[in-house]
Formats: sequence, structure tokens, C-alpha cells
Amino acid sequence: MTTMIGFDDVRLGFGGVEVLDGVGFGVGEGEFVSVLGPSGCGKSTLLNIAAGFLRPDSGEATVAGEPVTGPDHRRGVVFQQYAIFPWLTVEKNIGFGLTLRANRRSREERRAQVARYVELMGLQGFEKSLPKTLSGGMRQRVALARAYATEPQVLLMDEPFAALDAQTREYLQELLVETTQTERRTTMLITHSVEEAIFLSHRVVVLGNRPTRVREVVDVPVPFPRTPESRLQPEFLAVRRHLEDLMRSESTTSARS
Amino acid sequence: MTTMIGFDDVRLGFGGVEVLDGVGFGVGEGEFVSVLGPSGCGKSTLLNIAAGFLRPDSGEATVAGEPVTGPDHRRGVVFQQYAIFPWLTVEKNIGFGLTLRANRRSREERRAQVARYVELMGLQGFEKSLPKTLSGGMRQRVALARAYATEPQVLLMDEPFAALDAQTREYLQELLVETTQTERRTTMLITHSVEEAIFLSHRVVVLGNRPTRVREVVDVPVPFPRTPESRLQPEFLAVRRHLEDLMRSESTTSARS
Amino acid sequence: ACGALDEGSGDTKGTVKAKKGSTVVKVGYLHTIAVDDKLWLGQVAGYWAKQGLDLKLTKFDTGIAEAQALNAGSIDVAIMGGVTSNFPAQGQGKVFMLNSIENATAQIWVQPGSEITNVKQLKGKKVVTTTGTTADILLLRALTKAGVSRSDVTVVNAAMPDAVQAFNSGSVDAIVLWVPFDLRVKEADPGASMIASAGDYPDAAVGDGWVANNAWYAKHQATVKKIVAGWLQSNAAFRKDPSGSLQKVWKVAYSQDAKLSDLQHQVKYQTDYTNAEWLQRYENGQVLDVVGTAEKAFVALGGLPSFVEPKTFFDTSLFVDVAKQAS
Amino acid sequence: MVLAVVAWWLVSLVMTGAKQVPSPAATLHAAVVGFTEHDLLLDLRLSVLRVLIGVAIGCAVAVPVGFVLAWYRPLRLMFEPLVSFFRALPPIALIPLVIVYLGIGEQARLSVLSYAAFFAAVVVIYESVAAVDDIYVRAGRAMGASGLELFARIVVPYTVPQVFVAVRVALGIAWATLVAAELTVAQRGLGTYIQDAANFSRKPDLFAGIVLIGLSAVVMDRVLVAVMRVSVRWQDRVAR
Amino acid sequence: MVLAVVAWWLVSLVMTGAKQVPSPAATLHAAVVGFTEHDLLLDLRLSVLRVLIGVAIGCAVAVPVGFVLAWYRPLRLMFEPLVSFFRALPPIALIPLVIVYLGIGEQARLSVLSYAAFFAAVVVIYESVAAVDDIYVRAGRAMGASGLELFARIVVPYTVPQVFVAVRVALGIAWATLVAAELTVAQRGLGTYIQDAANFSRKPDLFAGIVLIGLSAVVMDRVLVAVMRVSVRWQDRVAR
Ligand SMILES: Nc1ncnc2c1ncn2[C@@H]1O[C@H](COP(=O)(O)OP(=O)(O)OP(=O)(O)O)[C@@H](O)[C@H]1O
Ligand SMILES: Nc1ncnc2c1ncn2[C@@H]1O[C@H](COP(=O)(O)OP(=O)(O)OP(=O)(O)O)[C@@H](O)[C@H]1O
Ligand SMILES: [Mg+2]
Ligand SMILES: [Mg+2]
Repeated sequence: MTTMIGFDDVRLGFGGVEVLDGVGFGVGEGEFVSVLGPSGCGKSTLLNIAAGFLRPDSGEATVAGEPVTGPDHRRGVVFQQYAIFPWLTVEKNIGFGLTLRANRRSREERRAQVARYVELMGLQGFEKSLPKTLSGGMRQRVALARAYATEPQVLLMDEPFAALDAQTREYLQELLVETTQTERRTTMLITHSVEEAIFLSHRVVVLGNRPTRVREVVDVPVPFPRTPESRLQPEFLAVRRHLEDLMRSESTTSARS
Repeated sequence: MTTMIGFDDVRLGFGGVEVLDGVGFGVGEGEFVSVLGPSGCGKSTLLNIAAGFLRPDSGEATVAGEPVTGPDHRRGVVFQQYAIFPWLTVEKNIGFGLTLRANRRSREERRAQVARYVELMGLQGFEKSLPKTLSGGMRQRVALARAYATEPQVLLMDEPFAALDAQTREYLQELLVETTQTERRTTMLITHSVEEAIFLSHRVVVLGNRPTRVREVVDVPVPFPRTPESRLQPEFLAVRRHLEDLMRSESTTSARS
Repeated sequence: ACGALDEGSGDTKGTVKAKKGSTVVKVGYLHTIAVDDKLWLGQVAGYWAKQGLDLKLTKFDTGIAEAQALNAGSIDVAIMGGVTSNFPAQGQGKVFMLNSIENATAQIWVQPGSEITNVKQLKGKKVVTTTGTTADILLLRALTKAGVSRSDVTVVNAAMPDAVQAFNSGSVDAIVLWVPFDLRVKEADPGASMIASAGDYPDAAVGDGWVANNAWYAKHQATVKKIVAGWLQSNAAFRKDPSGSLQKVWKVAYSQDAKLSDLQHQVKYQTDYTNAEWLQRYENGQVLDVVGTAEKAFVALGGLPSFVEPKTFFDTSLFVDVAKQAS
Repeated sequence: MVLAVVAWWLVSLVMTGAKQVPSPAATLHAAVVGFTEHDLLLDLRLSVLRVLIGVAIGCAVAVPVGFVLAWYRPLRLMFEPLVSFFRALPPIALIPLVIVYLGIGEQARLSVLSYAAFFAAVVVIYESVAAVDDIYVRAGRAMGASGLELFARIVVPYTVPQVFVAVRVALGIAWATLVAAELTVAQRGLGTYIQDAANFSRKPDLFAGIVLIGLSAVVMDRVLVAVMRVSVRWQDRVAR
Repeated sequence: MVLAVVAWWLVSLVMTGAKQVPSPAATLHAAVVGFTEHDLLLDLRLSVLRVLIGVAIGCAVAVPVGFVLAWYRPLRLMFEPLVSFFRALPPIALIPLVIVYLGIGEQARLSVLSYAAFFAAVVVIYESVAAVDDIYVRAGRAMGASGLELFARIVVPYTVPQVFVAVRVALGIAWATLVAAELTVAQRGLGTYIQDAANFSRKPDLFAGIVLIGLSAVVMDRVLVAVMRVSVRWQDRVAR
């Protein structure tokens, strides 16, 4: 399995505060890896490095074997702050990437693609709405749809389901598991939900408190395709217990120290 | 028990789209009520009505028996988008409410209060940081601290824990349960987590799809003070199963229709 | 220019149109009667047209702008006031004819009830004028004669309408103006009084002149002669019937701007000669003297680095030729 | 607006003598005489056109220049001082140079107006680009937007409200520069009309000219505001 | 900047005869003579002071007025047309009126400069208030901020970057209005110096005056930018 996303001893500090203290792990082609870690430990920073928006102080991030030097449209990014364009309607936001030279599609293809994601995200009836008239969860779904629509080979997602109710979230998780399987997208997902991390991933990377290193990389021995029943398998529950223990031991110090 | 927050047949539409279709429920003094509902159903809209930022088309919202006509500092609000001030440091953001005429404290009191919440929220070392240098979860904690710091009698919170990792979230939930008990604050919490809703609340209000009405108000027969073990009590699990069923039956139609 | 921005042909009702194939001359002028009187009479009576000339007129507010435009070639010929003795001396254009002599148009006025009665008392006072003009020359001459140093007087500069406003509002002690602004002063307060005029100082007279762009002048001697010829006809007509001519000029060029009585008042302060008298003054060098005297004032005022003989920038020969032929 | 006219009328009643203010009626009368007898409409039309063209040219240049300056650091370091230098030069001081180098034709006037409009607009645009939220630029780049696309598809739409502000500012400045621009020996135009009125001390005409300038500017501004309302619907405008 | 001087110098070599441009050296010489013999420093000082005071007064009024207009709808509806009316009036056209009603003292000049600065700044401020994100206003109101507090603690800090833009614009406009302002029969000042140089057609002096105005403006602008950098550290500035 070739490594699609690789971090090699990545270090980064902001004005004296050390954040990433030698982070190293890899995501294979078609693999789905989730990253867990306490709030403020450096997860978004790591994702920004893979996306090409930040340069590590030392160490290296690679995508498809090449060092990351800047953003690239073959890497789809869902930002923690959504970043949907306030001046565009829902459908124009979703279709945005497909109008760019790097990824241009014909008008019909674009229309079809947009319609497909409007439907998948349950945004029907809001195609012509401006972002300021959407609820928080709807904005997040627009951001997701926009990243999916360009069908990038590598997906980098920063807490994409945080503002969604449990049922919408589960529905989208299942959707994601499905597409990851059928289209073999390489995905790195940042999340705060242990359950979500396990359900979606081949492997889960657990980061420690700032300054951050990888504490453990946990394999999820639950076979694909996964269904809602997978959540109840003993392997699933075992990994869950392990991760929860791991997180707990770290986090109390984070929130109180 | 006097009703602190009351909604009486509240209706509201945005430019033709009906959102709230006669919502009615009440929150008693010192009571903690969570609101669950599918994404985009109108939860934030409801909270904005209680906060005094939106006026219903018909029906009425009351706080402490008086009709809501505008915002009031005795109602603390945590917004879904955090809304911390980008031009103020963390400590100035937290202390902001205490420098306003409506709620002014002496410099020492303010400093003490700010220090207390910086510590409770685990933001030590970032007192002088500007919001743009904070992680998503840290911003959310600043927004929480800012709302708590003024010690309002009524707290209105819109998904305040969405961007937090599970452990920080649990820690803050316990904190909230504690303060609600000791200081008898009336709280209305919007959340997507059934577990969180049950753990914190006396009662849980479940809203239906847009146009929204109250589908059910569920009592949580788990005695206070609640501890992590409460989550495993049969009453807790029963309510949880009931709510999850309720939500599921509603949400699939929401996300796909 | 683009059609929408067409300012109109400049033809005014009541003027005689030029014949087809006439020589076009771009003429700039100041809209003051001592400068544009013969010009407009020529337009009304068709003297220019008769010479086969088609004058395209451009009105200027100041001689300074005129000199700039002339220099840049935007106009071929400019009719100027006092600066006739200044800018051509700096090499900016050739004078080929005088239009009239302003001998008393400039005047010094003081506030109503002022204790100032003569120029000497201006010492230490605040005087407003437009620097570099006829009025400024008068001030220089008057102060010199009274033995007052210019540095002992606070001279402030303003465009003449503004200067009058400043004077009328009582902000300055005195104003050095040119007609017809004396009327504006008197209108505002009849008590204001004149303590000196250029008529009192022979060396304060200035010649208003026709000045040609250097390059254009070198190439168009024949056209210049036609201008002189047309001007001679206009001047002759003016001298024959001064008030009738003035009325014609007022009607075509001034009716919107000023009352006829204003113009009648104004022409009293300028000196005009018959064609024969002019010829005599060209031949004996008196016109050069008038220009030279004013030029010296500009040197003293710091407008010119050094004195240049008027004959180097004032070519009197063409006028003399044409005038002799005509007579 | 009505109140302002009433105030003016009261002032004109109170002020008499040398400081007399022409009443609204006298001014209106002067304007009517101007329109019927002296083709004041031509002056008005010429000046309106000059301002429109000047602002159009000035802003058409200011928008790309402002964006490019904000976008490329080295260019900015080089050109920013030059911009503040030339922006500060008083149009009247430049008139002599304009006459010498650009003549006294229409292009001289349009140059002065474009010049003024350009420098008024460029700073506003420049600063608005600097205030674009970085997150949108990142989102665009993540989707593979090229430099030009970032610019055209993200920076430009985001700053549209500020571009309108820039145009409004430029429009005001252009009108305020009109008299100076027409000092380049314009034969007709509101500025010339005003200058003439001042030269011959015709106060009602002076007032009529000034009022016409003000009114033309108000009308243009209203139109611009209406267009802006429609174009920036996406922005949450706080003004209540 | 250096490039600009070189360009100027080259132009001055090429342009000769009637359209001659004074070379940088000739201009510098004129300036040196001015400083040593004619107390040009006094002119410079007077003009700098006038501009500073004018901008200070203009902006001091424009900031609250701009905020209040943006904040109160009825006031806005009443005053917005008036603002665009008066903003458009050319300073030169107003000079005769200024002289009549304000005289020819320092206050006349300061009034003209303040006037220009005020109207330049007020639109920028006004629009920036309209662009304040509603969410911050709501947060403030939820914490019980009164109208005044909202204004002073939220709207003002949020719009500080735009206020700086407004001041920068006002500064440029004030300098550009200097010559007109000094047409109110000022005795000394750079505008007067330029006007004098133009009256006597002394081109090197004219250039020296113009360059001094430009340089003074650049210096002031740089200072302002430096102050701004410090004050708006909180803003994510996209310019790279
Ligand atoms: N200003 C507005 N203009 C028009 N429609 C609006 C506006 N604000 C909200 N809406 C609409 O009202 C509905 C409810 O929005 P609201 O934000 O209350 O949802 P919510 O329940 O909070 O959802 P979420 O869980 O996703 O935050 C949505 O369909 C939204 O599009
Ligand atoms: N631009 C910046 N300047 C200074 N410090 C920064 C900057 N960006 C991030 N940081 C700091 O880096 C640390 C990690 O931030 P990051 O956003 O990566 O956290 P995170 O793991 O994504 O947290 P969360 O789960 O809360 O989103 C934080 O302490 C934050 O304060
Ligand atoms: Mg993050
Ligand atoms: Mg919401």
C-alpha cells in the first residue's frame, strides 16, 4: 500500500509556543484515518500542513510521495469554520470548485453534480439561499458538499459533523463509509467522537497534549462494509473502550492545566 | 415552580418559509431543559426569540413572566457561532460583560472572575492571546466563559460543546450540572447529543421537522446530583433509547427530503 | 472631440461667419473690455472674415493660463493684459501688436472711513491684490514713489473677485484692483475711497498686446499681417463711433456678464489711438517703451530674472508694414 | 432636504447687505434664466458627462491597481508611497502643468477628473482587499483556484461593497474637483459657469451653479446606492 | 521612490523648449533657495499645521457623525442626501462664500480643510459601520451593553481599521485641497507659494512646492500606516 499522506517528524510552533513536537504517521492509498486529540492540541494545525497552508518548522509532510509545498485541488479540504462563501448561493457554493480551471466541468455535468449533492445533503429547497439564511448545520452540509463535489483523491476534513444532529450525522457517516469504499478515496478526518472515528476508519491516530506527539495508532479490526450493526460488534466495543481510556488519561490534564 | 422561560404558540417564518409552527413549552425556575431537533428545524431561531433578537410573527415568548421585547443582560447567551470579539484578548473577552454598566464589577472582582473562568476552561497561558490564534475548541470555551462570567439568572446556550473533544466536553458538562445545582440557574440548552441532553436536563424537548412543533417533552427521572455513573442507570438508558427512536423516526426524512 | 462633449462651436449669435476656406487661427483672449474690444467688434462687423480669417476663440480667466496654453501650442495667438510685458520676455511668445494702453485701469482703494489718505500710509498695512498683474505693477510704482519698501507692506495675493470679497468684508486695509472691480467695491460700500490710480504714475501704464506662439509666428507671417489688417479696420471703426461700437460689443459678448454702463465706465481708464497715432508710436519706439517700462516692473517684482530689450520679443515691423499700406 | 431649503431661506432673510445670501427663490430664478436663455443645460450636460467619464476611467484603473497593490507585496512597497504622493497633489496646482502638457481640450479636463477619482478610490479598494478574510482565500486555493481565479472569484466579490464605497467617494471627489478641472480653459460647463459668475460677482448665478453641482451629485449617489443595495444582498448589514 | 526620481530626471532631459520640465536638480535648487532666502520652511510649517488641524477637526466630527448616521435610520434618511450634496461642492467654488462669511483669517482656511476632510471621511466610516457583523452586536446586547456601550466597545473597535482608511483618505484630500484653502487670501503657506510661482511662471519653484506637498503627505501617511499596523493586529490581513 503506497503512502498517500505522510507526516515525518513534523514540528511547528507559533511565536515560541511549541505545538507539534515531532508528529509522524502515514495514511495509505484508499485508507481512512481519523485523528483524535484534546482541544487545542494541534489537530487543525496538522491538517493545515497537509493541505499546504502552513509549513512545518522542521520535518516534512508528503502527499502521494511528493513534499507538500502549497494547496492543490486534488486535496479536498473541509475547514473547521466551514468557510463557505457568503456571497454565493448554496448551489453556487457547491459548484464552485467545478467552475475553476483546475477542475472545470461542463455546465450540465456541474448542474448534475450539484443536484446530486444538494440531494445527498438534504438541502433541497435551499439551492438559491444565501449562507446567512442557513442554520449552522446546513452551512456545514454545504461545506461538505462543496468539498465532495470536486471528487478529490485525498480528503482532509476538520470536524465536519460537529454541528449536526445525531441522525443526520449517522446518515452522513454511512454515506462516507460507502463512498470511501466504492471510490477508494484517501481520507484524513479530525473528529472529537471516538465512536465516529472507529466507525469510519481503518486506523485511528491519537494525539497527546500540546506540545503534541502521536501517542498511539490504533487499528480497527472491524471488516468493511460496515453497517449500523458493526457498532455493536465486540471488536468495535473493545477498540472503543481502549480509545476512551486513552483519551481520558490525557484530557483531564488538558482542560485543567 | 414559576415559569422562567415560556414559549406560547410561537410562530415564525422567513420570507414565506414557515419555520416555527406554533411552538409551546416552558422552563421553570432553576430548571435545566435541553432542546433536541433535526438540523435546520428552528432551534437557533427559537433561542434567538428567547434572547430577544427575533420577534415571533405570532405567539409570545416570556422570561420571568414578562414578554420578551429585546435582549437583556440577565439572560446569558452562547451563540452557535461563538461570537467572541476578534479584537479583544481572551481575558478581555471573558471580562467584557463585567465592564458594562449593566453588570459592572470592580477591577479586582473582575480580575478574579476572569482568572476563575480561565482556569475552569483550561485556557491558562492564553490570557493575552487574540482569538485568531486559538483553536476552534478554545474559542468555544472562551465564548462559554464569557457567558458564565456575568452569572446570569437565565442561560441560553446553542450547541456550546460542539467543537470540544469528548473528555473536555464531559468535564464541562459536569461543571455545568454542578453550577446549575448550586446556583439554581435556569438553563435552556440546544444540543445534538441525546446523551448530553439527558445527562444535564430535568426535561428534554424534542422538536420536529420544519415547520417545527414540539413533538414530545420527555422527563428525565434521574435524580440529581448526577455523576458519570448516572449515565449507566436503567432510567437513563431507557430515556436514551426512547429519545433515539424518536429522533431517528424524524431525522431520516429531514436529511433526505 | 467626441460629440457628446462638444462645447459648441463658439460662434455667438450676431457674429459674421467666416467664408469657406478661411485661414483658421486659434485665438485666446481675456474677457475684459481693454483686451477683447476690437476682437469682438471685428467678429460683429466681419472684419476678420473679410481678411479671410476664421478666428476660433477661447476665453481665458487669467493671462497666466493664456501664456501656458500659448506656449503649449493649444492656441496660436493670445490677447493679453499686463503680462504682455512678462511672459514674452521670458521667451514665451512674440508680441506683434498692442491692443490698447491701460493707463489708469489699476487703482488703489481703502476702506470706508479709513485714516489712510495716501500711499505712504500703506506702510504696515495689509493690502490685497492679484500678484503679477497690472494692479501689482501699480502697487510697486506707487510704493516706490512714496518711498515705502514693499516689505513694509503686507501684500496678500488673491484672484481679483476674491480680493474684492476680502476687501468688502473688511479683512484688509486696502485693495489694488483694476476696473470694473471698483464698481463692486463701491456697490458694497459707497464710502470706500480711491487713493491712487495708475493714471497718477506714468510708469504704471501697461500695454495689452497680441502675442503669437513662437513656432506659429515663424511660419505664418502672412496670417499675422491679415490679423493686423483686420484689427486696423476694427480699431478705425471703434474710433469713429466709440459708444456705438461698445454697444455692439456689449450685445454680442457681454450682455450676460455685465451691464453696458459697466463697460462704459471701464473704457474711460484705457487709452486708445487712431490707426495713424498708433503707427506713429510704433515708428518712434514709444510702444516698445510702454512694454519695456512694465517689463522693468516685473523684474522688480521677481517675475523676471533680468531685463530683456523689448525689441527682442516685440516685432513691430509687421504692424508698421500693414498700417503703412492701409493708409 | 426640504428642511435644508427652509433653513437656507431663513438664512437668506436674515443675511442682508454685503453678506447677503441669495434666497432659494432668487437662485431658482437665476437657474431658470440660465436654462432658458443661456443654455445652462449644455453646461450641466457637459459637466455631468465629464464627471461620469472621469469617474469611470479613474475607477476602472483604480480597481485593478488597488487589487494588484494589495496582492503583491513588492509592488506595494514600491508604489504605495507614490500613490500617497500623487494623491496629495492639489488639482489646482497641477492645472498649469496640465495646460502645458495636455492642452486645453477635453482630455485635459477628463485627465484631471480621472486623476482625482483614481486616487480617491485606490486607497479604499486597497484597504478593503487587505481586509478579506483569509479563510475564504484558503478555501479557494484548496479547490485549486489560480491566482487570477482567487482574485476574480473570491477577492473581488468579497470586496464589492467596498468597491461601491470607493466609487461613491470617487464620485464625490470628482464633483468637488470639477471647478478645478474646468480651469483648464473649458468654455462651457458648470465649473466655468460658476467661475464666470464669480468673476462678474453674480451671486445668484454662483449659487445656482453650486446647487446644480450638489443636486447632480446627490442623484448620482442615490443611483449608486440603489445598485449597491441589490449587489450586496449577501452581506449582513447592521444599520437598522 | 528612487526610480521615480530617475524617471523624472529622464523626462526632464527629454522635454525641452516650451514644454520643459525642471530637472530634479533644478527643483532641489529652487527649494534650497526657498528655504535659505525666502523662509520656505515657514510656508511648509504653516501648511502642515493647517492640514493636520483640518484633518483633526474634520475627522473628529466625521467619526461620530458617520457612526450616528449609520446607526439611526431616520437620521440617515434625512442626512444622507445632504452629505452627498455638500461633499460634492467644489472647494474653489466655495472660496468666494468662505471669504464673505468667514473672512480671510486662519479660520477660513481651516474651515475649508475641515470641510473637505469631513466629507471625505464620513462616507468611509458610515459604510464601515454598516458592514459590522451583526453577530458581535448581538453578543454585546446579550451582555447588556447600552446603545452607547455597543457603539464605543463594539462598533468602534471593529471599525478601527476602516477609520484609519477614512483618516488616510481625508489626509490625502486635505492636502489636495490645500491650494484651494489658501486661496482664502493666505499670506504664507505652500499653496500660496505655488500660486505665486504660477503667477510669475517660475516653474522650478512651482515644482518645488508641489514636491513638498507630496512629500509631506507621504510622511504623514507613513506615520498613519505605522500606527494602524499596531492598532489592528487582531485583524487577519490577507495581503502577503
Ligand atoms: N435570516 C434568515 N433568513 C431566512 N431564513 C432563515 C434565516 N435564519 C434562519 N433561517 C431558516 O430557518 C430555518 C431554521 O434555522 P435555525 O438556524 O433556527 O435551525 P437550527 O435548528 O438551529 O439548525 P442547526 O441545528 O443546523 O443549527 C432554516 O431553514 C434556515 O434556513
Ligand atoms: N495563528 C496562530 N498563532 C498562534 N498560535 C496559534 C495559531 N494557530 C493555532 N495556534 C495555537 O496552536 C495550538 C493548536 O491549535 P489547533 O487549531 O491546531 O488545535 P486543534 O487541535 O485543532 O484544537 P480544536 O480541537 O479545539 O480545534 C493552539 O494552542 C493554538 O492556540
Ligand atoms: Mg481544530
Ligand atoms: Mg442552530
